[in-house]
Amino acid sequence: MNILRPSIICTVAFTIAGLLTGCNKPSSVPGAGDDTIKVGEFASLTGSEATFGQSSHNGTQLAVDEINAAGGVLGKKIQLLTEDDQSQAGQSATVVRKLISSDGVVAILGEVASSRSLEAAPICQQNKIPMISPSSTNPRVTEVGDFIFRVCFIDPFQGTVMANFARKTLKLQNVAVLTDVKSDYSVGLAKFFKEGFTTTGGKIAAEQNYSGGDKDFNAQLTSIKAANPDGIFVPGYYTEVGLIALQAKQLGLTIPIFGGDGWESPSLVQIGGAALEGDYFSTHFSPQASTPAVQNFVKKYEAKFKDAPDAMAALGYDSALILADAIKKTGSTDGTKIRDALAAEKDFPGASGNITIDANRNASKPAVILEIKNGAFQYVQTVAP
Amino acid sequence: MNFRHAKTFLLGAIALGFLASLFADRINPYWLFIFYDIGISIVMAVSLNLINGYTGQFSLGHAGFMAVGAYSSAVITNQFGDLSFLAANGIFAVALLAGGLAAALAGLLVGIPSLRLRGDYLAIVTLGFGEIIRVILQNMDKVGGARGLSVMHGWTNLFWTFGLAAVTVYVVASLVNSTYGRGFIAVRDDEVAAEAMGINTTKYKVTAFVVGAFFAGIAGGLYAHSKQFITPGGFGFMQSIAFVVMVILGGMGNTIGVILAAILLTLLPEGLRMLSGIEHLPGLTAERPLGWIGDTRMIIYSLLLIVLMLTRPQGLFSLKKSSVQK
Amino acid sequence: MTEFFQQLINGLAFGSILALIAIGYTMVYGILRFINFAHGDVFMLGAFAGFYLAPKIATVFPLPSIAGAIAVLIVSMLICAALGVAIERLAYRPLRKRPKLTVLITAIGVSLFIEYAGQFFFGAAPKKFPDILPVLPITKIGGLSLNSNQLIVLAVTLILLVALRFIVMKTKIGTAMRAVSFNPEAAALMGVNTDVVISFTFALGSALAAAAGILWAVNYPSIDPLMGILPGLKAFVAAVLGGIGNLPGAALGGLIIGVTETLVSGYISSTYRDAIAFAVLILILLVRPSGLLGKKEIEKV
Amino acid sequence: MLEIKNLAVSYGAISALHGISLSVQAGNIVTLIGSNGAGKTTTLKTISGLLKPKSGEIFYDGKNIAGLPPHEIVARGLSHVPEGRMIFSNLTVLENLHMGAYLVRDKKIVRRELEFVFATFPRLKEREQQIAGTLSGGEQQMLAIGRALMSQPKFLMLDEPSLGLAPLLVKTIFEKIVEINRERSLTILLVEQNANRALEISHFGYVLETGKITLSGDSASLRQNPQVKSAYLGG
Amino acid sequence: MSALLQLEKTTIRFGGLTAVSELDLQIGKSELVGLIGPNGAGKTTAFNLITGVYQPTSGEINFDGQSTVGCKPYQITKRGIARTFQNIRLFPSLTVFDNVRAVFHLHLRGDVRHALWRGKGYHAEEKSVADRVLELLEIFQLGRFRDEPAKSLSYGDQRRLEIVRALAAQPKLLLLDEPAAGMNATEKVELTRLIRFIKDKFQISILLVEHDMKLVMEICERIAVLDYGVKIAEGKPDEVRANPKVIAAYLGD
Repeated sequence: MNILRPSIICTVAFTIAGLLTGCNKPSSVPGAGDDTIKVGEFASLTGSEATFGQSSHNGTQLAVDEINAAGGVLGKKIQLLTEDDQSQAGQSATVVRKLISSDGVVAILGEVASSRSLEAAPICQQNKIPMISPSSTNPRVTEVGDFIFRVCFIDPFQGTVMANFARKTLKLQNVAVLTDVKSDYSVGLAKFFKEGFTTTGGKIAAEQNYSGGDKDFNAQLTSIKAANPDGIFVPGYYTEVGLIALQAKQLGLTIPIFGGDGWESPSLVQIGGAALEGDYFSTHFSPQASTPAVQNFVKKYEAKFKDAPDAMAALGYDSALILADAIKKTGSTDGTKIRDALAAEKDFPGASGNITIDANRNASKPAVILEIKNGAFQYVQTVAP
Repeated sequence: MNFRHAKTFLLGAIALGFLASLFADRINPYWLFIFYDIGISIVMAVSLNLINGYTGQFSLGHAGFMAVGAYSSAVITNQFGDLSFLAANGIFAVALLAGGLAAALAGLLVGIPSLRLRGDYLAIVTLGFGEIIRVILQNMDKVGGARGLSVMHGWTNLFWTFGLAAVTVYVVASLVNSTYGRGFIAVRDDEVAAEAMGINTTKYKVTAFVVGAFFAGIAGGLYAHSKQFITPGGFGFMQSIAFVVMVILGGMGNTIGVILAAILLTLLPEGLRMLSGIEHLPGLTAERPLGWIGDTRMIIYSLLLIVLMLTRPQGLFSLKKSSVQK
Repeated sequence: MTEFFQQLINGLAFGSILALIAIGYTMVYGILRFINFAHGDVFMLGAFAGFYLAPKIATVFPLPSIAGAIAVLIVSMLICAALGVAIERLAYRPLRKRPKLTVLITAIGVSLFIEYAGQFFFGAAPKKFPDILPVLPITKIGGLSLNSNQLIVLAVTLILLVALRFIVMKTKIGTAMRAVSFNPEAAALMGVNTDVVISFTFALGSALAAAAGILWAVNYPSIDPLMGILPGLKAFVAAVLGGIGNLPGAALGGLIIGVTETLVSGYISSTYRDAIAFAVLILILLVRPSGLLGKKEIEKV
Repeated sequence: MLEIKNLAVSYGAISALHGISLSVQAGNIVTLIGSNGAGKTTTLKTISGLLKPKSGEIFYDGKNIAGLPPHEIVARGLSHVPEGRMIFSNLTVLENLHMGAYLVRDKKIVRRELEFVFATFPRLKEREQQIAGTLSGGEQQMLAIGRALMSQPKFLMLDEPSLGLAPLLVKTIFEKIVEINRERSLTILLVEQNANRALEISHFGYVLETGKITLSGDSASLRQNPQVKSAYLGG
Repeated sequence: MSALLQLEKTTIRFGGLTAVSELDLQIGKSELVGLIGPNGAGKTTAFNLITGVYQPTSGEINFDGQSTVGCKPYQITKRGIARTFQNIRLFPSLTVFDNVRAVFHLHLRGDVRHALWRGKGYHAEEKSVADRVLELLEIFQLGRFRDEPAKSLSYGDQRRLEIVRALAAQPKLLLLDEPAAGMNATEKVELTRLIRFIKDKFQISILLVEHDMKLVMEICERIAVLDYGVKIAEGKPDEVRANPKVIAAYLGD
């Protein structure tokens, strides 16, 4: 008799489905007739990457609150619908479909992790809903189609920036690379750094790997020490970098460690402490930068969340701001029109620097290199794209 | 119900799936893809039930087989560009089959230690195999490594998901409900006695693993062509455990219960999501009175799981009669 | 050679923490025959207990200090012991007579609950674990960098293992634990209150997990609500490797996993580090199907 | 000493005992005979608290002990040697005996009891440090009885002490039971398949059939009862 | 006449312990042989050697003219040796009917493909299996329990079902391991009748391990006595009963 059941279940399911399609039709005209403009956000609010997802979400929420406090866009308030994808593969496709087809959002913001952005991007593209990723740096994300944007720079740019910095400013010859193989971001950034570093005559002395979530890096660091490099490139997230720096110092490794924007977070120095002194990383903005956009953001974020913002928060904030700006400019909530407006954004003053959307829908903006000095981030130099 | 008509039901279910797929574009895509998830969960849970429920071998690596199927089929279909309706479905069928076979091969590999190991030891080894598969994929640059693999074609549809779910149920139920298949349950009930009664326990255990893995591979293919993007991290041991939960909540060795549990557990998080999205409640004017559910959705989910097990430990849908039906 | 010894010390320090967690798995398994999936999360709670307690304890014993560190350790152990007992009573005891798989699912539920609730209440971002131990300068012996934390981890683990062995082998409740693990019904007929013994086992296992959590946090001072998953999984592997239900086996398994992982990722490739523990496990189980020290259960036919 | 009134026990929906009543006088050996599945073991397990009764009362020394947990019942002086012996095969013989004295706090008493057990079963003394699992079946049975004696019981329940033992050993075990009963004036409730032997050494007997007491009387008369003879004595 | 089963100097050691030592034993066609001895004498071990659960350390076991050494239990069962267990080992969650049916896979012509395709041949075969199972159950008065799970049967019925299940393998030799354990006098009389009936109706050989001397003496044609793994006596029931070695080791006075 259990053969019979699936067919019954199918029948019932399809009946329900039929009903659902009926119910959902009215809202499928994006944002129309309402006094709000619905914007969807998908983020890893729980699960293994929740710390990044929550930061990014905080930034986004801050921007939306700010916009609404200033009277909203096109005379309407922005309603931010946030869905959690639990840092799980497969979930972002589901939630983005829900946001688009059940909630009828006009645009999508998200995700931090490139793999989850890549899952959602084809859906947004098919539905002609613009999607802005705050901080997915993998080049493939925006290659999905002309509705997919991002407000961060991409791995090849950042990789090259750090390679040049290591070669020219730090004058390094032999560098070890310690990659988080679980993270697409880390793997991508490592790849472009290695390319950049070797083409300028540097040598990769050792390559070691870890998995995000690891806490013990002694084995890798001991091997790195044995290879005797003059610097270590760690294209990872701050969640591990602090511990890596600590353990490196404990093993007697005194060479500089440097990495990318994944480092940027107040927790980095809290955990790594003195072990990080004299280390470098590239990122989007310097909190000391005097631009009003940056100052305004840092002040408001600290007031609201009682914590200093990290890069993910700044990018989340910018993704919402630039979307609102595009909607304002085009005067419409139509997906295609928003897309066109986004593609035309130039020198938009964001918390993560001035953003210009290039032909490939990536943010073209300068990278800032910071040094960790006396437990704070010190500005070193700006590298234009 | 007389099992004699099994084949009729199978064909009926497939035909129905086909009919439904013709109307797919009238279904809200969000729900449509949830149906795909349900179909995939059914294939996974029912095939795992053959290993865990009927044969009594405790496998914690089912998502690993799914990964093998997902990657194999995706690598095949990614070789092709846009195809006509018929060609696309033809290629898809071949790719799914290939994914299933690749996973079955992996199942054979895992099945071999099952000959020597029992209970928790077997469980941890299957878990280990699942993790090893994940780590290998993570380091295979050809399929994108940790960066994941984009699957070009979204060929999964209602016909394939529910047709294959029906086939899985048919195969597992047919296997078990035959004189030959009573051997599976005999192995579960008492391995020593089964061996003494002339049942080649080795063959049965390996068969269960191979058949179970085959369908997990097919489910992987369906998954890959529904999500269109796969990463090794999506097939970790927490995923395997999610399927084990379905089997146990449905009642070990109870196919109907397991199907219902697969549906329930796929819908539950979405249901909580919907609740939190309700904007107005009668009598309340607050904008999202249930918004807190959104923040605590997974806490509620895990609490529900505990409460369900405490109140219905024999499985949610276990029937009074023996869990093994005639 | 220096590098090798350095790696060996790294591996032993890492492995001894795994051993402490593995013992909790093995003790619960020995007595109830089920895998307490939430054990890794109790380990996490141990570290967080230390995190929230340290400022309070600092008002009595200034931190960092040895007395303060011991106080943090003991109080966290007590808190987690109570938590372990509570988990057993609420989630596992009602299912005592049910198939072990049912309890396993409940344990998974408890594990998810602790993880999600942890993310909700503690926040997902990693926190800096306070310095509770005075940091000694790094000693160098012939190129070897000996860091005081690693040595302390080794020493504390050793002390706890000896204490545990004494409790299990020499005390009355220890004998009762062994009796209950062999046959709860017969133990009850001897006048043993099995519920008390089971609670005690959970208390002991959870206290060790808490100690592991504190040692871990001292050594790797970044804690987050999901920090228990990976060490929990590896400790579980270690427990099975040593022969689940066998206390020295769990300790041995922890050390083996720690050392092999470190050596293989140091010398062969760190790429496959996560897979190594499992590969070692599968190889050993194929040769010894009941683990290294596990007794082969000859089934009476 | 022990008085059971209308005791009913069930396993889920299946009823195992439908209201039995029996009493055991101090100093007596009382035997409970009946076919397999009649409820003999269930009766003992319910008295010792391993099973919870559905209804009915168990009076021991005038107090109702029905439904108390096993450890409290042991504390009152009832000891149960379970079917299949259930010794702790992972512990040594000595540790097994010490487990028997789990509730005895006075070390002196433990030592005294230990001497008595060793005197009764000299074989156990020889094997003091041996892991109990390596003992032979007969020795294990001795250990099980010795272990039960360590708790200083006033009332001893024995479940099938002769099960699976060779005829030679069965004889020894029964002799020891009589010896213990006489020397320690211990009240004994005996469940036995070997009805012949059991009735030989006991003072009083009950016949249990599918959860009901069908016959009772002093052992001598039961042995003469034609019904008992044909059903249980193979006469 | 060549014996159906022949053990020649069969020995098995576990670590240092010799559980069965140089055992010689023969069972002829349609013969009913008893194997007795004190606990731990090696009777069940001998059973496990014959059925392939253990492999002999040295010595030979021949069944029906061929060695069984190195064969797995299921292969030996296929060749015609079926057994029951000291502590009943049914398939507890399967019904009475299915307990017996599971064994019938030995006599199936089709395999997995058959079960999956469910063609005409499959249904015909399943029908004939069902008929044969029911016939067997009826012979042993278990027909009315056919749809009950085996675990819900009474002790005596479970014992009987285990024997029926063994017979479903259509053995030439049936091994019964303490079938009377836990039975009262009436049930033992019943069992005696049942064993005789099986031997006559199915024309098979039976090897019986049993403690109940009355039962063993009554039905066995020949008895072998084991003590500490060594055969100390063999012969007709009366000879064995009178053997002083047997009295000393086992029977007592």
